[in-house]
Amino acid sequence: MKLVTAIIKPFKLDDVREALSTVGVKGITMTEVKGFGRQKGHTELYRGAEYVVDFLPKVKLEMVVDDATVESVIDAITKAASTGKIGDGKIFVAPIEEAVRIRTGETGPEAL
Amino acid sequence: MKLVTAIIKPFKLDDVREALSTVGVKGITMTEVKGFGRQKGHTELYRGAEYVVDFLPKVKLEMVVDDATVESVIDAITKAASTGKIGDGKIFVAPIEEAVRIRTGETGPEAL
Amino acid sequence: MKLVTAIIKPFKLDDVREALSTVGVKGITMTEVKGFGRQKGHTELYRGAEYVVDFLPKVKLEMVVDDATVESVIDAITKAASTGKIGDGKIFVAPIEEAVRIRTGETGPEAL
Amino acid sequence: MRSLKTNPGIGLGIMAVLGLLFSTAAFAADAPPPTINSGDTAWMLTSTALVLMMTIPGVALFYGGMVRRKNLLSVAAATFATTALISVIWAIVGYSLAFKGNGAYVGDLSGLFLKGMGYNSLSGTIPESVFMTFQMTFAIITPALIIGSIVERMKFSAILLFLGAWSILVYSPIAHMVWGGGWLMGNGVQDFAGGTVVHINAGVAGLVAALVLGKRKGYGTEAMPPVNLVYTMSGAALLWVGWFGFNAGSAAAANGTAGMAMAVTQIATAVAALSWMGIEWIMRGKPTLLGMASGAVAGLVAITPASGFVGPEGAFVIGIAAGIVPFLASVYLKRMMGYDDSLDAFGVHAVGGIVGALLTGIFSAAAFGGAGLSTNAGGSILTQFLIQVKGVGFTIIYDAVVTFIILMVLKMTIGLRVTEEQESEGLDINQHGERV
Amino acid sequence: MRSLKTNPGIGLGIMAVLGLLFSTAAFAADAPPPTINSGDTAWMLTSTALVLMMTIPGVALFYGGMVRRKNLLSVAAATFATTALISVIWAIVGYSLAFKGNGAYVGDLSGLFLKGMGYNSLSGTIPESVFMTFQMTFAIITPALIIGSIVERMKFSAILLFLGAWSILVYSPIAHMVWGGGWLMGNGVQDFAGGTVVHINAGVAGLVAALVLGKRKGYGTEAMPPVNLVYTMSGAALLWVGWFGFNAGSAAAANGTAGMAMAVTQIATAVAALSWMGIEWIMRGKPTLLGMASGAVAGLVAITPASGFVGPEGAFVIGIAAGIVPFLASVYLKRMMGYDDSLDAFGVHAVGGIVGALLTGIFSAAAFGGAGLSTNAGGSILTQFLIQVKGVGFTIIYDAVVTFIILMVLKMTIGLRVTEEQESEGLDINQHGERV
Amino acid sequence: MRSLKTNPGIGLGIMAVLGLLFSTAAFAADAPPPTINSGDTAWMLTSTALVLMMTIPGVALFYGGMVRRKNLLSVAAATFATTALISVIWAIVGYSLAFKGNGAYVGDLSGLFLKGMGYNSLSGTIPESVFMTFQMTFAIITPALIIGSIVERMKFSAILLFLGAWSILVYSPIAHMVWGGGWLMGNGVQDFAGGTVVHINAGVAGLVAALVLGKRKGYGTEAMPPVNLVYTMSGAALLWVGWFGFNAGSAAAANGTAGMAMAVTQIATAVAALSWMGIEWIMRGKPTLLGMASGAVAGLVAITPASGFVGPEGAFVIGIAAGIVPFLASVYLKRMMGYDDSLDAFGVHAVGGIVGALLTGIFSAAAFGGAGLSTNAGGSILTQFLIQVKGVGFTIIYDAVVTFIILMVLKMTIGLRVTEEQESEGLDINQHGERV
Ligand SMILES: Nc1ncnc2c1ncn2[C@@H]1O[C@H](COP(=O)(O)OP(=O)(O)O)[C@@H](O)[C@H]1O
Ligand SMILES: Nc1ncnc2c1ncn2[C@@H]1O[C@H](COP(=O)(O)OP(=O)(O)O)[C@@H](O)[C@H]1O
Ligand SMILES: Nc1ncnc2c1ncn2[C@@H]1O[C@H](COP(=O)(O)OP(=O)(O)O)[C@@H](O)[C@H]1O
Repeated sequence: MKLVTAIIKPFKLDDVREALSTVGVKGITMTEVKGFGRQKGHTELYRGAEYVVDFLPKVKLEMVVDDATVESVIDAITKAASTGKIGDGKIFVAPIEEAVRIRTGETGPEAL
Repeated sequence: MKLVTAIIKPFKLDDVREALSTVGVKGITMTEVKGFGRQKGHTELYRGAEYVVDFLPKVKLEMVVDDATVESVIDAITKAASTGKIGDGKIFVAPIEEAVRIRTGETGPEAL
Repeated sequence: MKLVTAIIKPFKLDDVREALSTVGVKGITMTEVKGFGRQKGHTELYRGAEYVVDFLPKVKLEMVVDDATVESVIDAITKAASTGKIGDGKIFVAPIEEAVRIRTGETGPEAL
Repeated sequence: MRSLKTNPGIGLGIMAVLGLLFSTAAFAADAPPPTINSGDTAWMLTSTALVLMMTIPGVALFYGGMVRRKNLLSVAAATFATTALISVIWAIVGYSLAFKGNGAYVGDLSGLFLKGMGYNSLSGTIPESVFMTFQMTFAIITPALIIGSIVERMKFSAILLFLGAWSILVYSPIAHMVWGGGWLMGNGVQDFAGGTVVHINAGVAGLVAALVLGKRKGYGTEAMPPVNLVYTMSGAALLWVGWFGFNAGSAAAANGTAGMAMAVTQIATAVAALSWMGIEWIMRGKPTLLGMASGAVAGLVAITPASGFVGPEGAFVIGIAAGIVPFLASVYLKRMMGYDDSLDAFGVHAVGGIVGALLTGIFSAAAFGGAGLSTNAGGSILTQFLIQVKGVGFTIIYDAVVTFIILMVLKMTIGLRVTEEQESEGLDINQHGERV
Repeated sequence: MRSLKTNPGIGLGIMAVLGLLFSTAAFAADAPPPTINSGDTAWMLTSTALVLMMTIPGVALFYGGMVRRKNLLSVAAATFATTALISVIWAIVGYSLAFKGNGAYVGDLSGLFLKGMGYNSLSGTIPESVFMTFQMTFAIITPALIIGSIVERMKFSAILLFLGAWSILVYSPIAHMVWGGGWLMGNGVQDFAGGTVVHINAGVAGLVAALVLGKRKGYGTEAMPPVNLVYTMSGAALLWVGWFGFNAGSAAAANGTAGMAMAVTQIATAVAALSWMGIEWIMRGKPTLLGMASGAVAGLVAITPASGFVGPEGAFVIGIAAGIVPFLASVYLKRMMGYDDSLDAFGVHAVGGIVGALLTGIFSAAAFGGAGLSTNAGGSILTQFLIQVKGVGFTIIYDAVVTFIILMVLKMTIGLRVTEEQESEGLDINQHGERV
Repeated sequence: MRSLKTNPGIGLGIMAVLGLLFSTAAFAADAPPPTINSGDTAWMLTSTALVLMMTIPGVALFYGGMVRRKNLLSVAAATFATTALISVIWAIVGYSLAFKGNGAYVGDLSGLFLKGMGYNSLSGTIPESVFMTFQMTFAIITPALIIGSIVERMKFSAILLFLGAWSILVYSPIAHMVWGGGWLMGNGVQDFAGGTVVHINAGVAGLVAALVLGKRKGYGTEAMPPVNLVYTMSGAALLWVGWFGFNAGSAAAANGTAGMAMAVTQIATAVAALSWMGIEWIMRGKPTLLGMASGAVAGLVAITPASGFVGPEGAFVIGIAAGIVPFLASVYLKRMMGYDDSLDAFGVHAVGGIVGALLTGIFSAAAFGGAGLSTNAGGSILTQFLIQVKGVGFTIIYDAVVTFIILMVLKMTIGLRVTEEQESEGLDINQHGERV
């Protein structure tokens, strides 16, 4: 099993979730995060004092999928999340050794 | 060392934390997340317009533990977090190669 | 590639981000989390009833870096985040098998 | 100190006197009918707005900020809906039951649907429409205060039925007895702005409801931190500001009584806020914002029956008592007895109201700078005190019994509580389909 | 029912009468000039503060709580800036155009920069400075209500220019025609506190703006949950409280008309809140906080033209209609027609205003406990109803045409909408450089 | 323009005149004592409520929204506790020091604990209880404004002791000198509603406190974004609304002076909000909500001494100056000088107050549509201007010196600042044990 983590622009969330459904992803965990990267942050004003906010709002999606699906998942996310502009985000893949469904105690790919 | 990640129902947080203490887990990092899965989302109303909210509030617990404890940790979480209803959540286990305690610079299992 | 995860005290965020820039980290994803560990929580009052809040505000920084940089990254974080007091936090290192830049489709270390 | 029929001497502006003298001179005829006073009317219009503001957004924010996030909107919704519901009930039947007719215990139905209230009807020196609406805002806030005892677990439908029935069966009768010409008024009970009618009444009903409903899931074991004390502070502040209309407005005129009612309200409230803060600081180690706000509300409650009767001296003493006794009730008594009066409607309003009602019987004496005891007291502070005890005691018993009956009827018919699962999920989503 | 020139009989406090009689007696001379009445003045000073509070923080919170987080501050900023902008425009030119001169359609420029308004100028029994500022608060809230239709997509600069021009070209003329001595006033249109001038006017302009601007990106496909209904509830509550100044203040005196205006306002609002809540409960399964609040505002809107003309009977009927018709318009009509009147300025204010304006023509009849039809109606309810239809119809057409022209001019010059990217990012950051 | 002893001609309602004439006629005897006027009393009761609302929730929200999340409740708590503390101090000693006795610099102790203030005591045409409480709300808001300079680092205990002492040693004397019959009043200083007594006084004390305390950790290097500008907007709006009570209430009557004070307040505030927004738009690229709100408050501050003296012309000019000069002070001067006047109590209140106090000396001239210069000015605008300079200058020096002494005493005894670690953690948790 693999953990696929995608960091995307917040307004792309709905599109990505739909794309993931079509490739058979059944479960996703989403976190609101702040991202720092190549994309320039915006400027905020405070009584005339400006400061640059480097950390931009992003959404992190984590999903554990079986090895066979990884490719199609990456593909689906890449397509749905891309705007072609800096700051579109990243996808990371990491190994997962075990998964358990709390409700039933099932383990391994069954648990996903 | 392993990273054990548990996604649970928010109101089970206290129970799970206690269960983890009894099996010797010393440190946990908790994140408020939104989960998408088999559990049906709820409906919200807005001036009579309904929309379904698919992402439900969940709590993600991450803890790095030494390899020997993994079993008992999974067990403790499964018991404490289970209600038997859809949406109880998942546990994932992933490898961790190094851990550092910032305060002392200790590494490896000592650092946990 | 490795995923370096650092859990630090919130007010150290700016220092750590700067330290990371100097060692060449180009992208970071930040999450506001709550941490449970050796550090004693604070007491809150509610109409005279006290309760201890065990989960303290922490900041989690995640960055995927190539294997060669891991050492210097750990070093930079350790130095910038340390106050010498309990609760300074942890650094964890985990393997990453693939990375993709959504905008361009680049993979591997290029994508970081 | 308010009534449809009489407007005590102090209440008469100099203008009315002028009018009187003048018409006597001009027509050398019978005593003239009371005439409208634009200054009094202006103040009573304003007071009505101020008292409405106490409930919405006042109570809604004050209580809303103290519950958990998942129940925040449900508290606001209960308060808002209660405001609407009681307004309608009051216009249809409540006002008539409280202020029409001469019964000892309750008024009559001669004013159903505000029959007889026209553009030119007067009540003393103000339009009856203003008197009716001013009283309506009191009828609204009283059940709204009860909500503090029942949050985070009671069904929305049950709340509406409970508070609607309570308004008709408890509020209107007590208001009639104390203010509308009923027997407690005749007996000389002093309750200027509603220590008994509003606060003891609401607080006792709250306690009964908390007992009948039972505790919230997790009460006593889980931390239930308030979602946002900025809301609570804002609510307390609007209560404080609006209370000028509540207390000084109860003079039904813009005169020296109204002025003194306002002054003692401000003093007692400030003293109580500092007292609660101080005792908390000493006993729990830190002065909290919630403590200050609670103390202020307790002070407002306690000075309510006394304002318009006492002077500054009385205000200082009442303020100190109001900061300390409700603190002890809300923190220690509640824990000891184990009931879940969630936001302390009983601890603050009933206990504060009792403190105030009893001290009114002492500090209204002219000897303490007050406006004077009731004539029934025959000049004896002790007698007045016992009259106050009677008023308080009767209200508590009547209120507790009728509240209990209403709740048991509802419990056996539609049920009072949400399911356990709904309680875990939070009432915002499952009762209202909304979320913050 | 307000005018610089006349103050109807009911409006005269007894004091003024006294003054009259007295000076007659003393000087046996000509009819005296109107004199200031401190009670009326007190109430009008208060009413002015109350109506200002309706816009800031009232409308700012009411609307702000309903948009998405990223646009919350932009709504507050638009409302706050509109308050400032219209105040200045009103002082410079708007007041003069509305209330000076005898034109049928618009006033004149004789009062530019408030020329002639001194420390001692009177308007009826109150200082002209008070009358002018009271009217200013009406001029402020009307364009502020339009903001509900254009949120989350219109450029801040365009909002200011649009609403500024609209105030001069639409608001002042309509105010003149209905209140300032223009032809609709002469024709006997009854609009006590602004059903036509304020609410229909704002709501229709909002609809036109929503159509010209187009829908928000994602409207109809994405969920756009309100950021925080506590703000919306607080805003609705402050609107409710402040509306006492709006409606009862429109009597321009502290008298029986003001009192009844307040009483019927409270009744209709409460009934409408319950009606909206009830129909929503039946048709959508849950009673929402937003529904109650919306119903309350709809009730306030609908009773606005009627308050001061109708009695309690009329208030009940208007309240029921106001809870149901705007609900249907905001939920079903909007979906059917497909326009994005984002926060229902049209559905609540125009539709509620029309309901109220028309029913005023029926329930102002003395037969229904009202203050009486206009003299133009010759005693016929049907005639009064048709007069009301004329007033409503004219306002809708004039407003729609001029609003459309203003917007097209702006569209072709500076442009109306932010870019798509800015809309995604949210207006808070890119229009104001701020964030919550 | 307020005093226990005198009530200037303009302030007399026609009713008082009637009363006067009438009793003369009736009794053919001595000049009658002043009598209560219900209209004036109604307005002053209302004004008192409005000014209280300015501090809580007004200032608490205005300032609270501008700090970082971890210090939000500490700001609200400081404001709320100050309200309570100063109320008590004022009732015990402050009122007497300000308004009793004939000293040039300070009153006397003849009114300790409000001795002599009974149900029937009058102050001009209103009850003394109303005058005392109205003044109390001014005594409350002044130290509350100072909180803006000391947020996020000062110990709660030190705040209370500082502001309590300051109220007795600075506020009461200055209030006596300018309003209570002291030498500045005798010299003809024009300060209608408190430009000098309230705003310069608070702002200068704030600057001194900011200097003595030192900067916040991270000031100038870390971003310190405001936690929630919706709170700040709401606070600014409530300040604006409440300021009608502040300025128009300072007429101590419901008359033409009150009316004009309200009108010019509205105009100057709106102009200042637009000016600040405009200059910010030009110089920083974006019009911010915080900018508009700050401009509005600056306008309110600057028109405060002038309201009741100037006409619309003066209001426009003062509004423009108030939008620009405080902007420059808060943004550029502060950065240049490097002090951490955290929320610009000095930049907005002292600078705005100075602008207003000086311009009052010009625009109160009848030539500019004002109510007229003081008699001391002998008809010369220059003389009046110099009198204003003297009032401002004396206040600044006296205030700065005494504030400095109080703070140094506290610093050397209990200490002023929290520890570095507490500052990092946030004051909410460690000073109050609470959190949002
Ligand atoms: N090496 C990294 N490790 C973790 N997160 C990263 C990394 N690089 C970028 N990110 C995340 O991805 C987001 C987008 O990255 P950015 O460099 O701005 O643009 P792009 O993805 O188009 O190259 C960042 O805001 C951050 O949240
Ligand atoms: N494959 C997955 N990867 C990551 N998170 C998952 C995955 N499947 C489920 N989750 C998380 O677990 C939660 C519960 O899953 P759900 O399918 O609703 O019920 P159950 O755990 O009972 O099967 C989801 O809300 C989501 O946060
Ligand atoms: N084993 C662990 N797994 C995950 N997170 C941990 C673990 N131990 C500690 N943490 C995180 O690190 C934070 C600091 O740890 P703590 O034990 O309080 O102090 P220290 O790092 O100085 O030993 C915790 O609040 C928690 O967020």
